[in-house]
Parts: sequence; C-alpha cells; structure tokens
Amino acid sequence: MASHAAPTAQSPPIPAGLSRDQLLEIYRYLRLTRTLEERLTALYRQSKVVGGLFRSLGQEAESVGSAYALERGSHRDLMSPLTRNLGSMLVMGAAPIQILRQYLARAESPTGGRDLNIHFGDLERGYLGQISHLGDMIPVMAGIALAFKLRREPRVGLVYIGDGGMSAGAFHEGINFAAARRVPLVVVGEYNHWAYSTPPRKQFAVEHLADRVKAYGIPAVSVDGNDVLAVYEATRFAVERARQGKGVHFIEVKTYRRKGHAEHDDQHYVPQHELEWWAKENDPIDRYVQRLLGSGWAEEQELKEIDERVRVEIDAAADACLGEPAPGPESALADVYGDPPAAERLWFRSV
Amino acid sequence: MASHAAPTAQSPPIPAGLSRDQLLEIYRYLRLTRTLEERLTALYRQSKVVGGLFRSLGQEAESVGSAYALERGSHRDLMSPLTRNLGSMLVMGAAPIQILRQYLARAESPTGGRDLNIHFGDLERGYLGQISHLGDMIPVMAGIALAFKLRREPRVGLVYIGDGGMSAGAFHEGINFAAARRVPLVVVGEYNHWAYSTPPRKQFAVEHLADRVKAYGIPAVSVDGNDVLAVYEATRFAVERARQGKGVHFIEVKTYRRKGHAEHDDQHYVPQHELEWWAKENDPIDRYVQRLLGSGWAEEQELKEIDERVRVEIDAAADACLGEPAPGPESALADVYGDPPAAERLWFRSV
Amino acid sequence: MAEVTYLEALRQGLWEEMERDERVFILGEDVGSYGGAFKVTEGFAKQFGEERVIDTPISEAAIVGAAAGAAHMGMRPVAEMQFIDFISCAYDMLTNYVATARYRAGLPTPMVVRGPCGGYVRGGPFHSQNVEAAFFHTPGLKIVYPATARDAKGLVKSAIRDDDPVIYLEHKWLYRRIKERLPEDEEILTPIGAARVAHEGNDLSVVTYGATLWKSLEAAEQLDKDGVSVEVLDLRTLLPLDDAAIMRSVKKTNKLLIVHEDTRTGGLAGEIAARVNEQAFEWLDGPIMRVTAHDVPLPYAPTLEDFVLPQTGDIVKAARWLAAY
Amino acid sequence: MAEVTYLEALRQGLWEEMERDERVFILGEDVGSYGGAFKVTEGFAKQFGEERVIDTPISEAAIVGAAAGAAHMGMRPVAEMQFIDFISCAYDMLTNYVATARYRAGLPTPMVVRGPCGGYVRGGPFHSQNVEAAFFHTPGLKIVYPATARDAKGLVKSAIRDDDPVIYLEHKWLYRRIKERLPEDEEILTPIGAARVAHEGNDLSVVTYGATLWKSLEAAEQLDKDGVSVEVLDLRTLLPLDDAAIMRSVKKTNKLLIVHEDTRTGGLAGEIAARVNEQAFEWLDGPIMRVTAHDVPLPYAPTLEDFVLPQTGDIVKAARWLAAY
Ligand SMILES: Cc1ncc(C[n+]2csc(CCOP(=O)(O)OP(=O)(O)O)c2C)c(N)n1
Ligand SMILES: Cc1ncc(C[n+]2csc(CCOP(=O)(O)OP(=O)(O)O)c2C)c(N)n1
Ligand SMILES: [Mg+2]
Ligand SMILES: [Mg+2]
Repeated sequence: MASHAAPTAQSPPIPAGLSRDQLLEIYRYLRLTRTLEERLTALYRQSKVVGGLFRSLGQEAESVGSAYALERGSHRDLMSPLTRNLGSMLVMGAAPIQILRQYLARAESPTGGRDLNIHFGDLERGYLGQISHLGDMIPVMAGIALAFKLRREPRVGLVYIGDGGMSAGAFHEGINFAAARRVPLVVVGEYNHWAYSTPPRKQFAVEHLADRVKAYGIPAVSVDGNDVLAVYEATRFAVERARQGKGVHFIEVKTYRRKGHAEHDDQHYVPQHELEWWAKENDPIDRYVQRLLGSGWAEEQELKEIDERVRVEIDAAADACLGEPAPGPESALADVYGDPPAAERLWFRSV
Repeated sequence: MASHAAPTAQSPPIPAGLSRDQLLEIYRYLRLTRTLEERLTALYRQSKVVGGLFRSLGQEAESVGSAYALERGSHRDLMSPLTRNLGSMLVMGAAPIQILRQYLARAESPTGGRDLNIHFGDLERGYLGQISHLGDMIPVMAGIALAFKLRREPRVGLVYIGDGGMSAGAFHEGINFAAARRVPLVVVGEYNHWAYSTPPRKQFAVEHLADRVKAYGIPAVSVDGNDVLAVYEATRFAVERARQGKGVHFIEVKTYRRKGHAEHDDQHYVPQHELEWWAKENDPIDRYVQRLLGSGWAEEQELKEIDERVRVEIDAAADACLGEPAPGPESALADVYGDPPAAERLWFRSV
Repeated sequence: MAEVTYLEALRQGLWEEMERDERVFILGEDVGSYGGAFKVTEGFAKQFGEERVIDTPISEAAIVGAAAGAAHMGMRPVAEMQFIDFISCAYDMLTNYVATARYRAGLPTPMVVRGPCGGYVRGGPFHSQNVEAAFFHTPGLKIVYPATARDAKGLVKSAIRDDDPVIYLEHKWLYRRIKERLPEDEEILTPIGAARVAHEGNDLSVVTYGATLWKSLEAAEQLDKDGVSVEVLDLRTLLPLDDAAIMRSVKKTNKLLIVHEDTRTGGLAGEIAARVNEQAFEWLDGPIMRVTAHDVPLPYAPTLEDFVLPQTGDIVKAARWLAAY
Repeated sequence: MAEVTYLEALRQGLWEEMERDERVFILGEDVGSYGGAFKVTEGFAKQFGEERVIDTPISEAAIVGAAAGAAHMGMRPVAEMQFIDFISCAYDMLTNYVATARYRAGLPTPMVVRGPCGGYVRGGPFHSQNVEAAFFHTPGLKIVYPATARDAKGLVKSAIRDDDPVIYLEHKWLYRRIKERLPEDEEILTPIGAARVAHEGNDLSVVTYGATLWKSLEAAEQLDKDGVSVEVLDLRTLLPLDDAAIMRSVKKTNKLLIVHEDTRTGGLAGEIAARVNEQAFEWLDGPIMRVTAHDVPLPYAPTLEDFVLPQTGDIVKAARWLAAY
C-alpha cells in the first residue's frame, strides 16, 4: 500500500482523507492529461489530427480533481464531460490510445471514426459521450440520475458546463428538472473566463456562476479550480451529499483557459498579461507539485519518475496509434438502428 | 378633469401619483375584464366559442395594474400578454368586440379567424400577439426592447410569464439575454399557484418566482397581485427604471387561478377551501371596491354606474359580434408571405 | 371482445406495458394526478405510483433528454408531449442527441415520445400540428402513427418494446371518434415497419396514414359506387417506410394517390413519390398525385380549417381524375 | 473586377447592406471583436460599432427570437449561427414564432438567419449538417443556398432586403475554395426564388444546389466527353422552389437526376420528384433518380465521410445509367 518514500513526521496531514498513493495518482492524471495534450498538439501541427484540437491547458486540475471524487468502476458513478475534460475521462479509465485514435480517426477508435475528439463514452467505465450542442447533456444526466433514484441505486451523476454553456436553454431546463426532483446530480460549472472569444460579462450579468444557479434552490459553492485538492474536496462533499439523497449540488471552479478556443484560434482577444499571470503564478500542476513537495507528501524524484512513465506510455500509445488503419468506408452504414430496417440498405446498389 | 364627486377632506391621499379619474378608470378595466369573461363563459356554454376559454378570474388586478403602468398610445410602450392577460389587452386599447370576434371566429376578428382566443396584437396600440409555446415571447420581447435601446427611443417592453412557463428554456435564454444587454424590459411573473394541474413545488425548488430570477443579476420584487394599486406602483417603478436605461426588472405577482386551466377543466385537483378563501377573502375587485369606498375615493353609485355602462357595452359588442359572418374559406391562403411566391397558388386548381 | 375507443386502446396498451415491465415509466406535464390533458394516463399515478408517472416542469427538452438518460440506464421511458406541437422545443434534443446516440456512441435509447397531433378539431396553429415531416428526415428515429384503435394499442406496445427511440403520433380527432372491438385475451402487438391494406382495390392506390385514413376509406366507398376500385394502404409506420407494401400496391393498381393531412411542401408524400419513381416507375400509368393540406399554418375558424385540410371530397375528386387518366 | 472568394463575397454583401441601411445589424456568438468563427464579420465591429455587431450569449433561441422582435420594430437583423447545426436549438422559435408571425398577426419579420453548413470538411455529425429539410416544410420561411461567390453576395443582399424571414445557408467547404471575378461598380442582387442554369445540356437534367453544384459540374464535364450532354440547374433558392425552371429543364431533357448533399430520406429531392411528377409526368422518359448522402449521421473520419457524402463519381454513374435508360 505505502510507497517507498513515506511522509516525514513534520508533514502536515494529507487533507480530504486522501492517501499518499492517491496524491501521487492524482499527480499522474494531471501529468497524463498535459502530456497527452502536448503530444496531440504535436500531431496536430503535423496535420495528423482530423478536426480541431481543444486544449485544457491550465484547467487540468478541475477536471482531474472533480472526476477523482467519483466512485469509479462498473455500475458506479457516471460522468459526462465537455471537450476540455480530457483529464476527467482519463480518471474514469479512458485509455490515452483511445483518445489518440479518436483524434486521429482510426478504425479502432471508440466511435469507429464517427464522432470527433473526446466525444465518446463507456457506460461500463462510467462516462457518457457528449454531443456538441452545449447544454444538452444536463437534461440527459438529469435522466441518468433519475434512473439511479427510481431504482434506489447509490449512484451519482456528474456533469460539466462552461461559463458560456450555462446560457443555453437546455441547461436551465435540465438543472431545474433535476433540482425539482432532487435527483443525485452534481453539476460542475467551469468559469474559465472565456466562451470562445466571449467574456463572462457579455454572457451574463452576475459575477459568479454560483450566482447563476441560485434560481434552482440547490447549494452552490465556488472553489479555486486550479487547486486540485480543493476541487476534489468540494466535489467529494457534493457527491456524497447527492448519494445520501439530498439532491443536486453545484460547484463552480474558477480557472482560466490558457489556449485559444481550439488550436486554430490565436487568442488575439486575450490580454497577454492575463495569460502570463495564469501561466506563471497559477498553473495547476506547478501549484500541486509545490504543495506535494512543500508539504513533504512526495519527493521530486518520485514525480520525475511518474513524468517519465507517462511520457513512455504516451509515446507507446502514439506510436501504436499511428500505425493503425482508417475505418473501412462501409462501416459508416451500420448501427443507425439496433434492428436495422430496410432504410439502411445501400440505396445505390440498386442503380 | 375632476369627476363629479370629489374626495372628502378626510380621505387619505391617493397613492402612486394617481388621480381619482385614473382610479375609476382602473376600476372600469377590472370590471370590463370580468364582465367580458363572464359573457364569454355564457357564450362558451352555448357552444358559440370556437376552441377553449381561458379565464383570469381572480387575476384581473395584476393584468390591469401592470399594463396601466405603461405609457400607452402609438409608438409608446409595448406589451406581450399571456392568454390570461385579457385585462392587459383591454388597458392597452383592445376593444371587447375584437376579443369576442376572436373567441367566436368571425371574419372581422383581428386575426381573421386564424389564431385563437386573445392571440392577437396591434403594434400601433402597443401589444404583441403571443404564440402558445410558453417562454418564446421572452426572447421576442428582449429583441423589441433591444430595438428601443439601439434607436435610443424612450420606450419600454413588458412581458408576462407564468409560474409554469418559467421552466421553459426560452424563458432563461430570453431573460438572460435581456439582462446581459440591459435592455428596457419588465418581466411580470405570475405566481397563480397552478400550471394546468401542476403546483409550483413540482415546477421548481425555490419558494418565490423572484428567487428564480436571482440568476440574472436583475432586481426582483414580489407584490400582492390582488392589490391592483400595489401592482401598478411596482410596475410603474420598474417601467420608469427601465426607461432610464437601468435595464431589466422582474415583478412577481402573487395571485390565484380561481378557475380551471380552461373551462373544460373541473379543477378537481384544487383544494376546495383554497378556492373559497381566495374568492371570499381575496377577490381583487372586491378588495379594490372596499379600498375605493373605504378611503372615500369613490362613491358606490359611481361604481354602479360604471358596472352598468360596462354591461351595456359588452351586451352591444356581443350582439354585434353574433351577427357577424365567419371568414371566407379562401382567405386562409393569403399572407403567408409579404410577397406571395408561387407556392401560395391553389395547387388543386391544376387538377 | 369489448368495444374500445382509440384513446382507450392506447391507454390499455400503456397500462399493459406498465404492468408487464417495471422499467417502463411515464413522464410529462400533468400526466400524474390529472391524468394528462386528454386523460390518456388517468388512473395511472394511483395504480403505479408517482415515481412511475412523473409530473414534470414545462420543459420539453428536459423531458426528452431525461427520458434518453434513463433509457441509457436500461429504463423504458414514455415521454408525453401535452400537445405534439410542443415537441418542437425538444427538436434539438431529439435530432441531435437521441437519434444519434446509438450510431455515435453505441448507446441504446429505448424510449417513446408520444402526444396528440393533428387537426379537424379547431385547435389552431399551435394545437393541431403534424410533426412527422420534422423528424422523418432524421436517421436513428422511428415514427409510428396509428389510425385504428387496434394499432393505437399495438403500436404503443411495440414502440415501448423497441430498442430504438420511437415517436408515437396519436391523432386527437380519432381519440373518441373511432371505436373497435378488441379481443381481451390476445396480446396485440402491431409490428413496426409494416403497412396494412385497409381496403382492397384494383384501379388506384391511395397511400395514407392517421386521420386521413378514414377520409380515404370514405372516399373509397363513394368511388366504389362509381365503379372505381380503390386500394387504401394505411402506412402505420412512417419511419422506416414499408417500401415493399407501397410497391406491391402500386404494381397492382398502376396509379398512386398519396393523401396526408400535413402540409404539402416537404411533407412525406414527396419521399413516397420519389421512392415509387425509383422502384416502380415502369408500372406507373399516370402521375403520382397528392392530396394534402395547403401550405399555410393551420387556422382555427371552422370555415378556414375545413378549407385548408384535406377532405373526403378532395380525395374523391383527385382519385376520379387519376382513375380517368 | 476583383477576384473574391465565396466568403469574401458574402462579407462584401453584408458590409454593403450595413453601409446602405442603418436598420441592418448583426447578432450572434463571437461575431463582434472576434469576427465570427469563420471570420465572416471580421472588421465589422470596428467599422459599425458594437451596437450593430452584437456578441450574444450562447442562446440560439434568444438570438433568433430577439432578431424577430427587432424586426417587428422595423430593424433588419442578421443573426449568425456559429455553425448552422445549432439552429436546431431555435427550431421552435423559427417554425412556430417567426414563420407564422405575418400569417397569424400581420407582423412583418424581415430578418436573416445565416450560418455555415455542410460537409466535406471532416466536421463530424454536429458541425457538418444540412438543415434545409428541417425548415423547407414550414410555410412562411424562405431558404436560400448560394453555390457561387456571385450568389453568396447577391443572395445575402436580397435576403436582407426581403420583407420575410430568410434562412441563408452558406457552405463552409466553398468559403475559400470558390473564387470568382465580381464587378465592383455593379450592385449584385440575386433574385430570391429564381434558379439558374449553370451548364446547358440536352440529354439529362441535374437539379442541385450548394456544394454539389460543383460536383455536378465536374460530372457534367466528364460526361460531355462520353457524349452525354447534361443540363445542370442550380436552385439557389430552396423555398419557394422555382418550379418553372425545373419543369423547363425537364421538359427539354426528359430525364431528371436530383443531387443533394443532404441525407436521402426526407431530403428535398423527394418534393422535387413529386412536383415533377405532377407537373411534367408526360415528359419523363425515365424514372427520376437521386444522388444523396446515405441515411446516417455524418461521420468525420475521411474514409467514412467520403463514402457517405455524394461524390462526383456517384453522379457520373447515376447520370450514365439514366442517360442509357
Ligand atoms: C448550442 C451551441 N451553440 C453554439 C456552440 C458553438 N460553441 C462551441 S464551444 C463554444 C464556447 C463554449 O464556451 P464555454 O461553455 O465557456 O466552454 P469553454 O470553451 O470555455 O470550455 C461555442 C459557442 C455549441 N457548441 N452549442
Ligand atoms: C412549451 C409549452 N409546453 C406546454 C404547453 C402546454 N400548456 C399550456 S398552458 C400550460 C400551463 C401554464 O402554466 P403557467 O405558465 O403557470 O400559466 P397559467 O396557466 O397558470 O396562467 C401548459 C403546460 C405550452 N403552451 N407550451
Ligand atoms: Mg468558458
Ligand atoms: Mg400558473
């Protein structure tokens, strides 16, 4: 159970009931997220990525910290990510090679080359594939949580929404529905300062996302989204509260989107000094490393080793993925229905 | 300007800057609303009404009081009612015969027999025809108020929404849009205890509609919706504030829907004692009469005369309307486009 | 054999499935203690409990989205739209989320969205709509549209058992107008994807569905007297279309009249015409014709509604013209 | 005469109308300082001010609804959907509120809803949609779909001047791929409701629009070499359809192939087939055929997308078969 370097007697106690192994695991997920995205960026520049590339640089902690608060495993909690929640997917058990295959449109990708980037799910592992239309996953997750409640299963749903996405009608309908029925749902609102090029002040007239949910009669907290342990702790509380049947809980994570909306976006609308400040003073991984080392919960060498193992893992995954074939054209026609009706026939064959 | 019976020296001052004539005018609108609806009910029972009949019994004060706070006349304020805001339409200048024609589907009805009940508008007089889909009028009125703002016209929009309708996505998108852009819009939320058969507690998890709009960064007040002068005063304040460029304002009016959702609905789901209490203790017209007489602002005889004039007016309108013809069948085909394309031709003529 | 209305048959179908399979539950506006605007679920909340007959906020996108989420979890939700006109508020959810779930993510989404549709009842532009064309264009959805009491029951049961999302359109003009004797000891399951010959004939095929089935049958009887023998096909399932049944009839009669209550432009008749062209062109002895509503929002005044919607007389007229072609 | 791309032509059209008429304003997500996801409105906020180029919240129903309200007040709003796929969120607002406003309430609603549509760009199921069929069924709306730079400019200008709501579909695969010399001293106004013969021919008519115009022209050239003379008609306006132009071509060539990028079932080809049947049946020397996308959500992997969408080779093949019929 214990790793090779135990904390010294002087170390402050580890918060939130976490073990040292868990702290290191969290670190590994943070690093895995960033390294995988860096590799994807390289592949994007080589024109190997099909479609856009969406980075979560600077937001890794809120993804990893929140998903880490869920109970993972078959038939446990269920999470629905946004495109920037690659870290949450990794925590729930998505393999880096699956994500690479998606971005590279390989036959063996989880969607078989049908839907883009991290739009894929695995109900067994506990995550649900999103669609692009912002807000729509809130009602769907409300329904998943409703099923948990109707069947009296001790399971919780968790769904993410952006500072922009909260303006969508489906968000309102979904969170209100969930709140009115007190289903076990946790909603994580990501205040990352931008919705594409639009700042929050054009999106809504309150200051915090937590203010935006006051309408629903649910508790709402704002946490430092770049403090992975704070995010973990707040989510853990919300998840357990929901599991106890106390209904919906909202967590706002304050963070910053340090890259453009997608790789093609040069972010000219972003004040340079803001970017610099968040990169230098508030990088979630740097902060976590300082905390781990400063508190004596980990040693530098351990982290270096994790970094190295992550690099090797990603290298191997990328190499493997690059050698894989594209999907066969006719595979496009299957699976529209469970029980294929005549409409799925190849019409042109008759010509 | 002054009516024949002036208030005595002992009368308390008339609130909200209203004159005695205005007080009597408000009374007339309240009475007109109720009498017209009673006549419509009689016509409904005689199977003369086409479609359902929606009553505002017990809610007349909030309709009349809020609309009365608007500046009326050509190119002034603009209001969008719900089906129960017949009183607001009358205040804005809709004629009883127009409403009768609508309910009786006559050729000369404002929509020429196309859309039901009080679904009609008159931009000159300052009211906009609604559609059935709840919530949709909020974005539309946001756009109207946006136009006022862009053109720097000192005009205000006012729109109603029910305790049920506020759950619709379009409500959220519209009010948030309006709030973010600070357009001159007043939103009146009607807490009338029912959305068809659904009580508020199944609709949302907060207590007041005013709580439901905390999300939008706009002021929200709750007023006694059966006190016509309180509604007037609150709306007047909101309207003038909006006119001064201070943005959206929300007013919750607490009231009670004393009839079924529509005339066919026997309200079996409504506690009988509630209905009785609201009818006996909190009828908005009774209350207003007591206040007018008790404060010495009006004499009983004056009110009786108004009642009588209203009855005569409605009788005449109903008689006239009943003699009018139904719309000619082919009139159904016009006005789909301003500039009719070929698609409007009578296709079957070619057969 | 008890005589039941179309509405009662639908009710029975829902009731039987609720009894048979505890995964089935109902959600919608006023479906609980009130029993739905048309009383389709009257008594359900009492029998099955408020957890299985859920009154929701006025939020069609949430109703449909939540149904989808529950369906992913193995439930069998039946979502009611109070009037089918309000399904437009869930258009995004249905076409983008629900319809694609299996294809893009392998997610089974066994759910039914049902609601009263159609005109002839003075409901006006927002309580009379025919929405099949809005969803017919979306691969991944199925659409059924019963015209008889038997199919009202048989199709709702099949829809609930189907592993894919099904839009079930029930015509409010038929609710209490159509009666039929249904066997009590037989489980009625109308297969999805199968049309039905409602009236045999040789001179002309009328392909139709919903309320206009009855107008077409009336027309067929009148035409019979003139010696014009009309075959009437009730599609029952609109998506996927039963091409085989359509072609069988067209190849027999060599003439096709398509009748639907929906407006003309972009209505289903277009697709049917195209398919017959592709699959049975050589058999056609005359142009494929359509009888449909006019291309306007549906007005409520009786004179206007009667004029805009297709009537028996319009079908007779068009059929006669085509028979004489 | 300067050579401009399709995108630049659209930009110019918008710009000219903004300059000409101060009632015109733009609203949408990121249309202001960012200039829109595809930079169609780049520089507009600077030139015309933030009040006339409005960045909105992510609220398509509110964007469209607010445009309608402003239009009632005499403004001329142009609402951008960041990708046309998101217009589904405003489906209710467009079909129920906007489309019926004039008919039911005499309200003029001069507004344009525009956005990038279409595939061939590896956008996947939610950034490649063709939405014309979703709105084609709604009386009261107009739909235009330029395929050339000239029409990109001419149709956006006409749409803004039109007194009815117009959905303007711009194909993102054409944005920077199509270039054309446009006169600088002439006001380009493409009439709404008028198709255009893009390539004359005698053996067969191809009716198409949007990106597949270019695939059809390519096919026509290949077929020319085989001695098959193809007439290609670019519809340009989808609602109302230019029946006269379609019939003229069919009556000349006696054979019709309809090509569209949209999926097959419920796509516009069905309506066109039905109309030709009704109006030119006697002139047909072969079945009306369709080349369309397959009935699936559009996958993004290049192998899959290329397979699902209609390609030049598919058109050539179908045209050859039909020519030989
Ligand atoms: C309904 C809808 N409208 C528009 C878009 C286009 N779009 C994609 S991402 C985005 C910005 C999202 O901002 P936010 O919700 O803050 O998420 P972030 O990108 O900051 O993670 C927009 C407008 C969409 N996906 N869905
Ligand atoms: C989007 C939408 N869904 C459903 C309906 C059907 N419907 C009409 S009125 C109504 C209840 C409205 O309740 P509320 O908003 O409280 O208004 P009230 O009737 O109390 O005045 C419902 C569900 C509708 N008109 N629009
Ligand atoms: Mg954001
Ligand atoms: Mg209410």
